[in-house]
Amino acid sequence: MSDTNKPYLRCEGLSRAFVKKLDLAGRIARSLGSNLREERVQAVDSVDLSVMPGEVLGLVGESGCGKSTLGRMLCGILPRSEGKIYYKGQDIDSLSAQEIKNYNINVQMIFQDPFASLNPRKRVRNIIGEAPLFHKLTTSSELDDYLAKVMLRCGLDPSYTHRYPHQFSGGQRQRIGIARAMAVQPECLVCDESVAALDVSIQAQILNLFMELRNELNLTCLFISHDLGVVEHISDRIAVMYLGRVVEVAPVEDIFNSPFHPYTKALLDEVPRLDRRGVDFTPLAGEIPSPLDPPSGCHFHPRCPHVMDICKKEAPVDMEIAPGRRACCHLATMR
Amino acid sequence: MLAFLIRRISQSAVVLLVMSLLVFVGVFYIGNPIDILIAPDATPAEYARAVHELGLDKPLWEQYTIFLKGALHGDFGNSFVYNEPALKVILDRLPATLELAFTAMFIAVIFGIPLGMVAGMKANNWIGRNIMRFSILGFSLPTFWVGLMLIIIFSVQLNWLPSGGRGETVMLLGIPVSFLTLSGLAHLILPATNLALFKTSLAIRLTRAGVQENMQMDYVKFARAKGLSETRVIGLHVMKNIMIPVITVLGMEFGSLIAFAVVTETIFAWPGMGKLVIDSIGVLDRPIIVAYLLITVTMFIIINLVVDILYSILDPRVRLGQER
Amino acid sequence: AETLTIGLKGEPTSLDPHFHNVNANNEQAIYVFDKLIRQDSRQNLMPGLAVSWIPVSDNVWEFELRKGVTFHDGSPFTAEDVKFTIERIPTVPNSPSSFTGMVSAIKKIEIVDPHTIRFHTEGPAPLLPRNMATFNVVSKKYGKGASTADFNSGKAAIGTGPYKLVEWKRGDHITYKRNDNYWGVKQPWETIIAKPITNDGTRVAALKSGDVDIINFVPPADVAHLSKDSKLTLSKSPSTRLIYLHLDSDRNDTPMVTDNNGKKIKNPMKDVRVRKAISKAINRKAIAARIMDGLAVPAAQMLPEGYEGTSKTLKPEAYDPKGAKALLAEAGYPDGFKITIHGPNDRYVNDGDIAQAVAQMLTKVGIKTEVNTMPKSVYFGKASALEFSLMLVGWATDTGEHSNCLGALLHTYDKDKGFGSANRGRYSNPKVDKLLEQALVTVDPARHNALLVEAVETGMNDIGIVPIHYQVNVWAMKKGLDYNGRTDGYTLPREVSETK
Amino acid sequence: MSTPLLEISNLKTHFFTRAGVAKAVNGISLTINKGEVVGIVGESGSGKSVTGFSIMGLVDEPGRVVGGSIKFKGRELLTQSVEEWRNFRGNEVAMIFQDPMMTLNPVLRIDTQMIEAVRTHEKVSKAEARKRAVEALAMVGIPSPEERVKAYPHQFSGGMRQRVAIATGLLNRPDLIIADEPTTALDVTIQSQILSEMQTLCRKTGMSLMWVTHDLTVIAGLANRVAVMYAGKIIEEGAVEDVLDKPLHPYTEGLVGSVPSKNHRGEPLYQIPGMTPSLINLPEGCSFRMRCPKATEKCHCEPPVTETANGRRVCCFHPNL
Amino acid sequence: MSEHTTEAVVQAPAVQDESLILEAVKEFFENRVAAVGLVIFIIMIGVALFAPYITPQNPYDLMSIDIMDGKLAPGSKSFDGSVTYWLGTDSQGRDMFSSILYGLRISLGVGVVSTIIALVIGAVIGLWAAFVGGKTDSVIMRIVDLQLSFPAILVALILLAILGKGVDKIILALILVQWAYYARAIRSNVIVERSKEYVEAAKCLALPQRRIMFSHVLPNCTPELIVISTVKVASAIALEATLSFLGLGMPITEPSLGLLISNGFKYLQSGYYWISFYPGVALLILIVSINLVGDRLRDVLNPRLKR
Ligand SMILES: Nc1ncnc2c1ncn2[C@@H]1O[C@H](COP(=O)(O)OP(=O)(O)OP(=O)(O)O)[C@@H](O)[C@H]1O
Ligand SMILES: Nc1ncnc2c1ncn2[C@@H]1O[C@H](COP(=O)(O)OP(=O)(O)OP(=O)(O)O)[C@@H](O)[C@H]1O
Ligand SMILES: [Mg+2]
Ligand SMILES: [Mg+2]
Repeated sequence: MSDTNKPYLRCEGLSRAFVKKLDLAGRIARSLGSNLREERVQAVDSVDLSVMPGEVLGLVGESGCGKSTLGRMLCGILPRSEGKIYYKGQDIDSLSAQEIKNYNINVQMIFQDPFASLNPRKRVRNIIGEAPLFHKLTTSSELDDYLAKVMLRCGLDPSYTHRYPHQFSGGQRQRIGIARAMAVQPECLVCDESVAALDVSIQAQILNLFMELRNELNLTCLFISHDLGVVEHISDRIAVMYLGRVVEVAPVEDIFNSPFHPYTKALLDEVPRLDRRGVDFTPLAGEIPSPLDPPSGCHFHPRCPHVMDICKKEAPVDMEIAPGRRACCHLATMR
Repeated sequence: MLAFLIRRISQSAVVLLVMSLLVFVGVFYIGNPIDILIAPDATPAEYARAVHELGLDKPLWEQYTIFLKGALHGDFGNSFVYNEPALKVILDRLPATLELAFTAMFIAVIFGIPLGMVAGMKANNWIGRNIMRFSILGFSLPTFWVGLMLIIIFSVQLNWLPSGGRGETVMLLGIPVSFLTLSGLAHLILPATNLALFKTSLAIRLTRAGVQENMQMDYVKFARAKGLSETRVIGLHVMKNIMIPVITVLGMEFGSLIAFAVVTETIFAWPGMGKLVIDSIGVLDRPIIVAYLLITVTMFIIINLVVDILYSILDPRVRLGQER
Repeated sequence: AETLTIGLKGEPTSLDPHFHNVNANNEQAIYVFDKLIRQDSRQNLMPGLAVSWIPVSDNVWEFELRKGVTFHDGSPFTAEDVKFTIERIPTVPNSPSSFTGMVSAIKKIEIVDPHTIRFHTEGPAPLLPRNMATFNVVSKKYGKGASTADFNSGKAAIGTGPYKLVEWKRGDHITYKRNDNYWGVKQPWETIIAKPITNDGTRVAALKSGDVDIINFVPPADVAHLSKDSKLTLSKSPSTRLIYLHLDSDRNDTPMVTDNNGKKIKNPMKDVRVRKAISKAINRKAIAARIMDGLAVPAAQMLPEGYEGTSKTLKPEAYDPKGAKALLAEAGYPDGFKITIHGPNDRYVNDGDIAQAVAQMLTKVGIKTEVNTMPKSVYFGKASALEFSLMLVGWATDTGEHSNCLGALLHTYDKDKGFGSANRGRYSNPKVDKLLEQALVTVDPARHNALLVEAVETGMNDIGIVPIHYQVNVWAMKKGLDYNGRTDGYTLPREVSETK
Repeated sequence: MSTPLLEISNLKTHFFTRAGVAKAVNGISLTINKGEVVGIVGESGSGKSVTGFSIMGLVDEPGRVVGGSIKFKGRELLTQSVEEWRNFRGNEVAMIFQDPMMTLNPVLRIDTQMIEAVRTHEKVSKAEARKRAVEALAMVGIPSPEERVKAYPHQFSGGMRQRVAIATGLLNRPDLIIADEPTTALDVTIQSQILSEMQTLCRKTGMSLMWVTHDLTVIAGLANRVAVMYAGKIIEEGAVEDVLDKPLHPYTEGLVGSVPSKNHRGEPLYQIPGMTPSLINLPEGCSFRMRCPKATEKCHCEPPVTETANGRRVCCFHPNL
Repeated sequence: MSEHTTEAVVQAPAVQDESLILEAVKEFFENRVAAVGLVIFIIMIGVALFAPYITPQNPYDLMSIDIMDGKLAPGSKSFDGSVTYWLGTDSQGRDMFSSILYGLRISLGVGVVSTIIALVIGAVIGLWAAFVGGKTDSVIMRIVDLQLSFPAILVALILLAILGKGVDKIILALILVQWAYYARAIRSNVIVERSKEYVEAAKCLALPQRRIMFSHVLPNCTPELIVISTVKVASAIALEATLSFLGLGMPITEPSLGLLISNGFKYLQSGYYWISFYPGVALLILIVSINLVGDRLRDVLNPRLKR
């Protein structure tokens, strides 16, 4: 592993927009005065973020705020619109083919849906074993032993290699998905809502598995979730996203003890907890705005209790508010 | 909407152009219509004269440009055989074909949809299963074979219905229709049934699939939980959802109904344009073939347009011209 | 009686009597119009609008016209109308097949008086009366400037004929009303409805279910069971439609012939012995009985007995496979050869089946024959382009005499003189050519006939074509009706009578 | 308080599938009093929804209520005629579902769907019904309800749709609302909006609420009483404070333990080994015994229901008493 | 800590370790009607394949037929008494039973061959369109839409009018009217499958695009293709029969069932019903059996009804 104070993965100004272009007829129609326009979703909007080696970074935010998009760009399975990604300090655009491949293999993703994330027509053996064979991490003669090791590590009975995914329960399928990623011996996992679809008791099993793997193999981890309880439990640092922008990044204690950004505060207030009984729910007003048509200035201003004039006009910039803490709010500039 | 229209119209123009070019090249390649039309004992001089009169001695591209120029002014040329404007010859026959096709569609809808609903709700009992068996049969039986059987049974053996032709017509809004007279209706039943069989099966299947799918939806459960009667749940909630795919598909299938009328019209001597075009192919009457194709294509385009508009009316989630 | 509904195999393409010279059109034209000279049911000439015709000199024919004839609108028929008709024929626009050939011999028309007209021809024209029996006379008043559409709509379809056009619903029916001022015998029917029903089975079914009263071209296969039907009557008439084989007897290198191993060989059919063998190999009786269900007459020449030019000595070639093999061996083909027979499949009665049967028979004498049939739309173009070696064709002699078929089928192909227009085997025999050309300038009927007979015998003995059979036309009708049938196949309402 | 609003006893709802009989609800007893908020928790497939559907008389083919009784205000529901069921549903008890995207008919306008709900139960004019619909929408916090009532469901966001569903449920002022995981598909902020809305409504109208969820933390904040289901049975029931703080049943204990919480950040969570058994061939006796750390021979027999003070009930041989 | 994992190695549901195909086959046979359909279909294929060994006569060997045996009723003996014609003869004296088996061979052959070729072409084009995307994709899809907006029969009619008759031509025509279905089906399937998480997972594992397409995405599209193609075989056979009936399909020397029916059509009312009737029955059985199989396959292979 590289030295610890250099980020394992870092992105700078990373953006991704999904644009539905107009076809020729649409363009003609527009020039004839119809009010058609391109549909543009700025899913991720100029995000700076870094993940330290061996660290678990939690990424939270409401649905549609761009968490998955960000995660998939960092994994290299979704092209970027703009911005740079640094892998172990190196711009990935400057990497050689071999290095790119290393990067791709070393950063693995774990998916949400334990049904859709496994190819229904392949046996477990094939699902887990294909990539290590392809990347020559093992040979076909040693594959069985290799698989047994990986599967055991992920809490799977190695005798099930000939089964198909549909013959397993959801939790087991999730383990297969983890085993598939672990089989290429990655250094970093991007877990996209990996426990959201599971029952509490199964969720606990999988969370434990993550923590175990991480401790034993010193994995770096980007843990995406909308469940603050889970993120709080597993992460070292937390990044909060709102409508494509990261609004606050801080160590987990700081976030939970003294959230800075109004959105973070609101979010934390609303997390239901086992020890909060018979509460009067006092919700954050307003809907999540449509990403097709985000509010001007600070995206959060229509729902923000501390809204000021400037918030409606100017987007706040990312600022360090305390050592190791960053926030993106006009309140920070006020201080 | 505008973009949608532009898209449709430009697509259609390309289709029409390609089709007409194809037919020109095709007919040119098959042979000279004069060979078939001319009296066998005609002298070469007469032959040459006939070829010249019909403009068939010009190079292909020139014939085509002449056609294009004419077509832009709504003139598709005179039929070689009938010596009348091809468009007029076709349009004379269009009402008969449309009447046949509409009747067939009507039959398909009034039988297919209720049967499909029954089959969907009673999927596992004998009624449902027998309806499905019938629909497989209806799917499998080739139209022409059914036509023959219908004639043999209902007109030759039982002598209930006439075997062919169109029967008496009366004018309705300036269009001759036959379903308003007794003789017309009698002549219409067999061919329309014949043509409708396949579509009825299709309607049954679509409806059944729709019912089965929709009955499992939460909104049905929610409607029931509101205390609505089963009649309203099925008659309004489920029905309206099923009608979307059913109408779309059947609407699209209307085009193929017109095309398949070729077979039915041939068997039942129905004086529609399908029969006309089969005869015209036989004698390479190019203007008629081209005009037929252009008219059918135009009709398909209009049908698709109507279906799209209907679709967007029926399904509030869809905006016109969106990809589906 | 009131109404006669006729189920017809063919639909006219137009009611303009001069637009398209095909049977279906000519047939309907006779309902409305008249010809100068009529053909009786055996195609003998009979007075029509002309009561007599005589050659006043070698180059001039004089026709005396019927007096007191009026058109449907009441205007009188005169020589002017005849002149107008003959002048109109070559000018009908876009006509794919006109009657121009029928009037091309006429150089000048001279109106002697309103009911006498003279035709001046280039040379002697013995066939002129025959030709005059092919087209109908239209009214000058209405015909002038009339388009095909005007005839179809009935505007110009004003004739002297027995019926007036009421309406034509294309594809469905044509309605006629009786012309009560008709000059001929009073017509039996008040209204005529002619329905085109092209599909054979449907037409038969329409008769059985009572939709129509009479149908033409009953498919042979249905004759047996229709004749058993107590509610129906049938009538048969031999026709002038000859089904025959044309063989490539001209080219050395013919496209569809190979030896048994598939290698090209010199055209064997140039040898008259091979042609004779082919003729002997064909079991005409079996074809007539099995394929045609008895509704065909084995043929020896181009027209059956009783027509101008028919030979009395020619007899249908007897089925003789041994003789055929022997002849083949003699010609140097003891093991036969390979050939493809081409034929249409939608033109003549059972045409595809006949081609197959011929192939079967030829194969049995050693000529391994493949069959290739195609729609007429493709077939005739290819046949005329000489793409075939052995082909099945039919010929109906509308004029009812031999010079027509001799000139088209057996005379050496001559583009300029217009001979051999349908000689797709390019048969050529100078003797036949000479005899025919002589006959065509011989006005004396006996001499004319003798020359034709000799030409026919020469050509047939040389196997210029291989005749197979004449089709027999069949009509079926409701009991209580009677129709005699015609060799030209027309269904004329004026000849349909009620028996009771 | 004399007759409870709803009284379920020994209810059994089974599904007769091709693979066998799935005992989705296998003898549960539960009472809900007026004004009470009862939470039902349990893992996926434990029979929570089927319980709700059984109360509504909406169990799908091939399922059937095969035993027990459901009394509503003392009246037996299971012997009702079809007509009576119809009058009951939506009128006395309303139900809302998990997926707000699917509960509203996508091709009908909101007003159609709300007006029909009013008019099946009450003979009122359309205008009157519409007025009620608008009021209901206002009550659940939908801005400018007069206009929004004319919209189609797809013009609403998920949270809004769930509010519409709740408003529809409220239209006939039912005594009980059965909410089947209505916030599971929603975001935290939206979830707490809905929860707050429901809470106020219950307090205002005094109606009872049966809240089905697998999320203990939601129950913790919302409910008075909680019933924990496992494999078609209620294995523990009691006041929320009691059950969550001092679970009696080993399963409840495991469940509570597996929820990540502030105090144990980064530590391994308690985990219940194994997974929920198939309902088709449930083991003899206690269905939790295969996963239970305390299981003994005894557990092969049907465990007894132990009733303790303050109305707690537990169904176990080895409760943590 | 590791005790958790070892503990977590729990039993998966007890299921037999059989392949997906075997399972599908088993499920297929649970429906008796479909099973009968399949058996009949297989018999028909067998009979068609081995027609020359089964039939008493080669109906296309002109030496072995005789016009004197023409139109004999079922059960008659030939004129020389050597053969019994159980299903009668046609006008050429061909044994109808033999003709039907040979006709079956041609009908099936035409249906199957054209479907397979169309499937391959359509699959390649559809895959390519989905793969490349962008302009190519939209051009291809426009062509496909265009093709599909015309009813098959119309396209085939025009094509055959232009091309003429012949087995090769009708196959060509059938391919031309069918390929677009497959192209569209494959493309939409691929696009759906491609966006599934397992494909992203494969991407994430740095497996090459080609491999993902062919070994992950494509196999998941096959069930649908199998279903479509069975149904399409039936409709191709029916279409061919219809075209032959209209006089545009097969040449007279290679009659398919459709042409046999058409040839016998003119005899249908004449009492020689067998010339048309039996081929009709054979065609019916063939198409119905294929459709029964297709219908069942749809149920068995449909992923939506699974899980
Ligand atoms: N392929 C795509 N095409 C168009 N828009 C997309 C695409 N993928 C994502 N988006 C849009 O980008 C935005 C962010 O999506 P993303 O999936 O990253 O959100 P998320 O935070 O992961 O949400 P969730 O919690 O629901 O998973 C959404 O508005 C979504 O509609
Ligand atoms: N329509 C049905 N057909 C067959 N079995 C069914 C059906 N509906 C439910 N079941 C069975 O009943 C059991 C309980 O289902 P139920 O929907 O009540 O679970 P749940 O507790 O609501 O789970 P979730 O949290 O996933 O909603 C399921 O395990 C299933 O096997
Ligand atoms: Mg996501
Ligand atoms: Mg549920």
